[in-house]
Amino acid sequence: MLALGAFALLAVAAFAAPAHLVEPEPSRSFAGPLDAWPFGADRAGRPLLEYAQQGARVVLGPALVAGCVVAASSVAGGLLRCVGDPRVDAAVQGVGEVLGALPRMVVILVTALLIPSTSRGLLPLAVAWAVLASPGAMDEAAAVAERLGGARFVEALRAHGFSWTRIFLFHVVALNLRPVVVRQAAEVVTQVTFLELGLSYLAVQDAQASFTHPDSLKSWADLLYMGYPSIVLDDIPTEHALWTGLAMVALVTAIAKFATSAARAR
Amino acid sequence: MIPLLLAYNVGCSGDEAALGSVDETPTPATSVPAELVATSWQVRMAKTEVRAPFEGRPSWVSYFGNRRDEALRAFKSENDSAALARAHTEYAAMYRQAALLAANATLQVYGADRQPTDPAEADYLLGVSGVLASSAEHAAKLGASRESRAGDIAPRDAAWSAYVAAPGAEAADKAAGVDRVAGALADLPGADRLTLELPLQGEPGTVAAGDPGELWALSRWHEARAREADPSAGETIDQALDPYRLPFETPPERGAAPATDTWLFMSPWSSAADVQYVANVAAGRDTTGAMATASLFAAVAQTCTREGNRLDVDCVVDEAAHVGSAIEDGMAAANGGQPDGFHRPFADYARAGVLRALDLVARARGDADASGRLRINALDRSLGAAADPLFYLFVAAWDAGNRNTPRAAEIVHQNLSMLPGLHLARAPLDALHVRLSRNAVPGVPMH
Amino acid sequence: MNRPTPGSTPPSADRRGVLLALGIASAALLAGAPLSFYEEQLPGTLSPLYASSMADHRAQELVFDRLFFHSAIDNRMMSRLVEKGELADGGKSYRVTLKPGLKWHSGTAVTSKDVCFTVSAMLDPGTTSPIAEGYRGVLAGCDATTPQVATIRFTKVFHNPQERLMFSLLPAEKFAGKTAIVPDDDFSQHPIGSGPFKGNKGRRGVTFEAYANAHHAPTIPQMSLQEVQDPLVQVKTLQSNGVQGIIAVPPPYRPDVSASDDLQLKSYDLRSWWFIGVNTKKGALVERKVRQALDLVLDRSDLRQFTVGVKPGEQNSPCEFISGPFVQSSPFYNRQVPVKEKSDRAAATKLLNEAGLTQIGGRWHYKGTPVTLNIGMMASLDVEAPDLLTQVGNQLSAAGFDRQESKVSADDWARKVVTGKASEFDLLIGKWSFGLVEEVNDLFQTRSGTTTGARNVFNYSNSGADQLMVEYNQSRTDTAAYDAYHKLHRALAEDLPYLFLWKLDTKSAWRTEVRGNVIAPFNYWTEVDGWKFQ
Amino acid sequence: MTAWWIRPGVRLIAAIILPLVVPAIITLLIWALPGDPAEIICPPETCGGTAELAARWNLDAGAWNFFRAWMGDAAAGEFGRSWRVEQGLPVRDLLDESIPTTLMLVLAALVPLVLGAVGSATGLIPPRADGGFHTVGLVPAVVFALLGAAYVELEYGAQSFLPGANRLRLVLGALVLGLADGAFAAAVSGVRGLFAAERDQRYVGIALLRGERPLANMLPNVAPALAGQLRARVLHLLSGTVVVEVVLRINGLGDLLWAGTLLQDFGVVLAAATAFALVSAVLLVIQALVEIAVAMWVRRAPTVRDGAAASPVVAA
Repeated sequence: MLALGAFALLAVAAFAAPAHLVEPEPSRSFAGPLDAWPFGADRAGRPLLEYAQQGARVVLGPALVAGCVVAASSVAGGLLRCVGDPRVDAAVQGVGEVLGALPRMVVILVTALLIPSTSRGLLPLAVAWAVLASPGAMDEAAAVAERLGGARFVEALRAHGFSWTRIFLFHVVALNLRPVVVRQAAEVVTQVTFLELGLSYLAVQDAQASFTHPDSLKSWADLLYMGYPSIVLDDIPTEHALWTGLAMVALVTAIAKFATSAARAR
Repeated sequence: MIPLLLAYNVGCSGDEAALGSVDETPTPATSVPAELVATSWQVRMAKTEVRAPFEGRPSWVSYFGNRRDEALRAFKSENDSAALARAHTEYAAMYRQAALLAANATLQVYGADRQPTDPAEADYLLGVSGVLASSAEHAAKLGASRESRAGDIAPRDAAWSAYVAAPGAEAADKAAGVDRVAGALADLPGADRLTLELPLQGEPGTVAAGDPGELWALSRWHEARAREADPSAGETIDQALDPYRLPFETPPERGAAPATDTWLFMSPWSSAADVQYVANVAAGRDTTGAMATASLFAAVAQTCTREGNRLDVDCVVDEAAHVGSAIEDGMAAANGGQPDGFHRPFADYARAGVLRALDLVARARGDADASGRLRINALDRSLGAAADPLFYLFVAAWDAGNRNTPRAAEIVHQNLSMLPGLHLARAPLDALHVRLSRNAVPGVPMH
Repeated sequence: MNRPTPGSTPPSADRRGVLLALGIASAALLAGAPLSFYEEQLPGTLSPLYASSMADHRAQELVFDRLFFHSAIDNRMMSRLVEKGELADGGKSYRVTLKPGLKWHSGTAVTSKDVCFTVSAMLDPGTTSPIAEGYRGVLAGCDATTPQVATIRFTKVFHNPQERLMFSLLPAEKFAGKTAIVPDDDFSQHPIGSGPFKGNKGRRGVTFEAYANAHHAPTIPQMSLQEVQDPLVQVKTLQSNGVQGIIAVPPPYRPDVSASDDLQLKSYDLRSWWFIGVNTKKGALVERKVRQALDLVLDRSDLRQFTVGVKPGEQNSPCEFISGPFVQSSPFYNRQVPVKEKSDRAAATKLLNEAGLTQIGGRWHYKGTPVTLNIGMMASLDVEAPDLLTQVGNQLSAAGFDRQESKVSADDWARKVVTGKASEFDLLIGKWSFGLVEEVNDLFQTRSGTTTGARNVFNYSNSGADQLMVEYNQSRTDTAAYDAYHKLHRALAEDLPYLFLWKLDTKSAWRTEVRGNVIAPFNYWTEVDGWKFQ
Repeated sequence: MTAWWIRPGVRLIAAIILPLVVPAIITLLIWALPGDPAEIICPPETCGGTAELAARWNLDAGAWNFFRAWMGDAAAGEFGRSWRVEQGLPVRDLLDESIPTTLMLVLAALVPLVLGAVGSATGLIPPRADGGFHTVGLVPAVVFALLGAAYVELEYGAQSFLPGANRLRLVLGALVLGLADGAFAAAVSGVRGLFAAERDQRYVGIALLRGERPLANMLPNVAPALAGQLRARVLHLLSGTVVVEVVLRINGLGDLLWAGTLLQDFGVVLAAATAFALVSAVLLVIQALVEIAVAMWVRRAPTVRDGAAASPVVAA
């Protein structure tokens, strides 16, 4: 329930995100959370709530897609192991080894630069990240399937008269692969969020166009970049921006954690 | 909180948060004796009773914001004849620098870089510029435009030729047409003066030209108004003008003239002795040794003089910073140990003043390099309230002579509204800038 | 002696520890430490032929001597290398006699062979450098008659030959006589010059070691150039004496610097003006009335206040509005063309209707489709005017235009925007900086090959404007040139290939322990010999 | 039961082809980027030598030709000079400086991870602590790196790139890599889950009954999975070095890759990417060797004799 609740919160935020920030209001420059509910305001007096919403909009869609890609490949890995054909296993493992060994950030960086600057977004990078993370997920799912007994488990259920679809979808996936698939997907959702923060900040630091979102949207990295000086330097009134950014990241991680434990509970 | 002080906070930076934070660190050792620092108007005026005559008056608030045109009118409405005389004198000095700027630019564009298509009347302009800048070679060109049919060049040429024949202050005024300047006390004539459209030779079109003589006329008009406003301050007016006289002027012989607080308040010179010292040096009389005990600037000059009577620029820059801090601390002490918001902007006047005075000393001693370096350091110190438009025009005239038009053009542009008639100086400066820019290596715009 | 290590503003109690530690660390650093300063970016190369940014030009000024240069004090034409220079064979060449005893940083003597090597290198087609390309129209060759005397030949008679010889001198010995100099030569990293400092480029900064020479006696033993992106950290490190200078302080941080007794703002003469380029070949922007309407929609006063931080009516502000492609103090600026400081929505709406646009649901439509403006901005401008892209977008959206915003990296700007290949954009916010020469033909003349319009952002083409620019080029008198550019200013203010914004001064910040720091326009370090720092 | 040698065999083959596949893929991807470095340095609109520069840098004959030439030179240890990142500096010097730095950074970051893994395997770290690690893992590496960078800059100011400050940057980088982005939390919970699952196996129960220590029994069986997890962690750290090195300004492989990619300095990008690929290949080989060693050990282990002798304990 907690996972759904947190996810709903994030989805509403993303859905309600404005296409552009509101007009500046100098009188509320760097207003605290009490003055500019709920998170305070930035230098130009615009509410940080809009930063959080736009950040959610940037991250949510692509992170979920990446999670689904990894979940699908994880299920595929488990089912293929249940098929029990050594040639298939070897092939899957071979492709997995090469993909898994590719320096992930290398591929992400070059992919990021390939996309023309006016149509950049997080989705292609998230999918690329998911594809690179798939071999690990397939390995783990295959290990679980192996422990089940692999092909012998399927033959036993066939002997009981169950149909192929019921065996694979219900018994193998729903009952046994579910925890590992959900955990893998949740982990990738978190990793994609951290990837977006990293790339957004690097773009700000090196005076580049953003890689992960159109420049009219703000990312949670903008909140963190606005807030971090308040820790190291004195009389910088931006602590509320740092805590807002960390709260958003915490929300995503909480969703992942709750989803993982929910999948393992039953 | 005294209204005037409030005004300072708002006036000087327009942003409360940006006002200088008060420095608690102890006073550094400065070579300038404390008693000299105590004679400065800043320290004396730290006491409320000394500052009272100047408090809460819109005139001095405008002056603090360097809106000299508003200050001039405000002094008149407040019937402060002494301050009115000072304001007119400063306008006279500004117009003199504007005339020198126009003359220097004209000498460069129609003298050094003359081109065959330039108007014939350029000779007249060179002539007048040569007179004002004491360049006999160019002054000799007067008379060549006697038959010119362009505008009223011919009568002007005749008038200035008459001056050359029989030089004298009145002759120069007559040539420049001071009598044609209309206006009363606290007026600012000059906006109606038109640039001369002189036809090119052998090519279509005309070129706008500014007659430096007209700016000289405006300067002399303001000088006359100053004397009219306060007849008793004749010598003080002369003394205040000495650092800014044109090369062809011979400063009148006189003893040390008084300089009341009206003349010192918010001025770069910290005491009457300083004013006298600067006037002496500008007139070529290096009285550093004699006045080292009376004038703060002379004391600094003595401290920083090295063998060969040359000034050590770094020593002067250091001393300027120390004098500023010493004055701030003296003001705090005079205010019962309590530093106040306006102490720093007031001390900035002295920080710039030391550099400006020592620039004149270096120039009087023939050390052009030291003078140039001190002048640029003074320019960098003349910020906020200490951004004296008179000094900026002084630098612009020097830049025009050095063919450094970008900075001069910026200074002229900033002061157009405050100095009606300054557009006459902009004409030759623009001509020089266009000529230099078209002959330079084609620059590539950088993004 | 100067003030003890400063702690300018009394810190709050819980962070006093940090500042105290900094104070002690800085005091230790002061004794004999190098003079350190933050640049806008790290120089890409130390080879003068391949300078592409202002940071490159500034760093090279420390390492190399230019044959001739303008003094930063009184603008006189000077040379530290040439003892005597005279015109030769009727003004088509210039003979220079070098001063004796000049040495390269490698210790070998500077001779006329080096002068002629530098000229030959620039003329060699193998030297693939835009800077060398510029000199190929001016220089014809060079002959080293004696070790101290070289005669440089021009392509034609020039009125002021010294102005054409302001290039940096290169050492022939380092290239073993090979005149084709390529960008990735080792020279770019480990140059040998004859300037006041030996330069050594690292990945995180550049160190300069003083090199006493016959014509240089720098008093600062060592200088170190650092690159940090976050301006806030730069100003705080400067205040705590971690470094001694910042080359360019963005406007929002200047009050902090001018409020401190230990720092000094110094002017650095760079004539820069900002603009919004309009794609006159795309969609509704083809209509002149639409461009004029956009010009009226912009509220420049608000833009300036929310980004650069200058309040309306502030005196001597570093940011002054312009209505044409020149700074207001320039003689080429047409003062009859007024500046549009505030927006005028009513007039804009009228113009848009006249241009055939219709408003449906509050959004403007052109030929039935909603108008979406794709706005780009040079990414590095976000430091000087934070949020400008968003503010422009906000104002256009409030006026009824959909919009999309994106930043453009320096490489994309150089490769696509300046070369006219950024047609996917509708509007582009940028900035141009000029030295003494303010010629703008390169920006607005119809582009053809590399001869004209080489920096025409959206390949703007207007026969009337072209005619005026040709008139400027061919004018035989300054007046004709002057009038041509005045008419061009008015024509551009009406046709609006650019929505002109403002000019913005550049300011440097230095600690007061640094003295005699005279800053030269454009090249910055020309008078570095006179700089002092304990 | 598939043959035991298939899995390590596939890993060894992958390790061999990786250093060839990665540069090839990168070359194709980079070639697809619009424009090329020769145009940036010497734009045709303002400079006459674009074609000549492109020829000099082998950019004028297609991607395959460039790749072949580059691989040939690389095999001989000649990586050419940097075109734009450090214009004129041999790429070899950049690699010599960057590879050791990145390896030191990753190894230093591994220390907390290995300690965490051992702690969770041996039960020294109680499951209750996982929540705390997850909370710390919450903070993205970017934030810790930002704080570290600002602190070093303020602390050292002008000296912030001398050896002393660089050591501090490395330590901070290792801590950030090790703790942030959930790296430490994942290592601890991953190993704990692995051993928990293994502990449920029957043979462990039997070992307990025989009075043997469970860890000694489980270790050979979980060794391949442990090696797999360790390799995943290292790859995760390697990927994280790009962000951490750029923000903390550490002269490592990640920073070199980032700068090269941004400035389209093909020589630098290929060299950095190949170095990354080599490190990945080495990890693959290590994992394969561990699997082979375990498989050989299992095959040589004594067979369990018939029931009577097997369980003296039961008899007692």
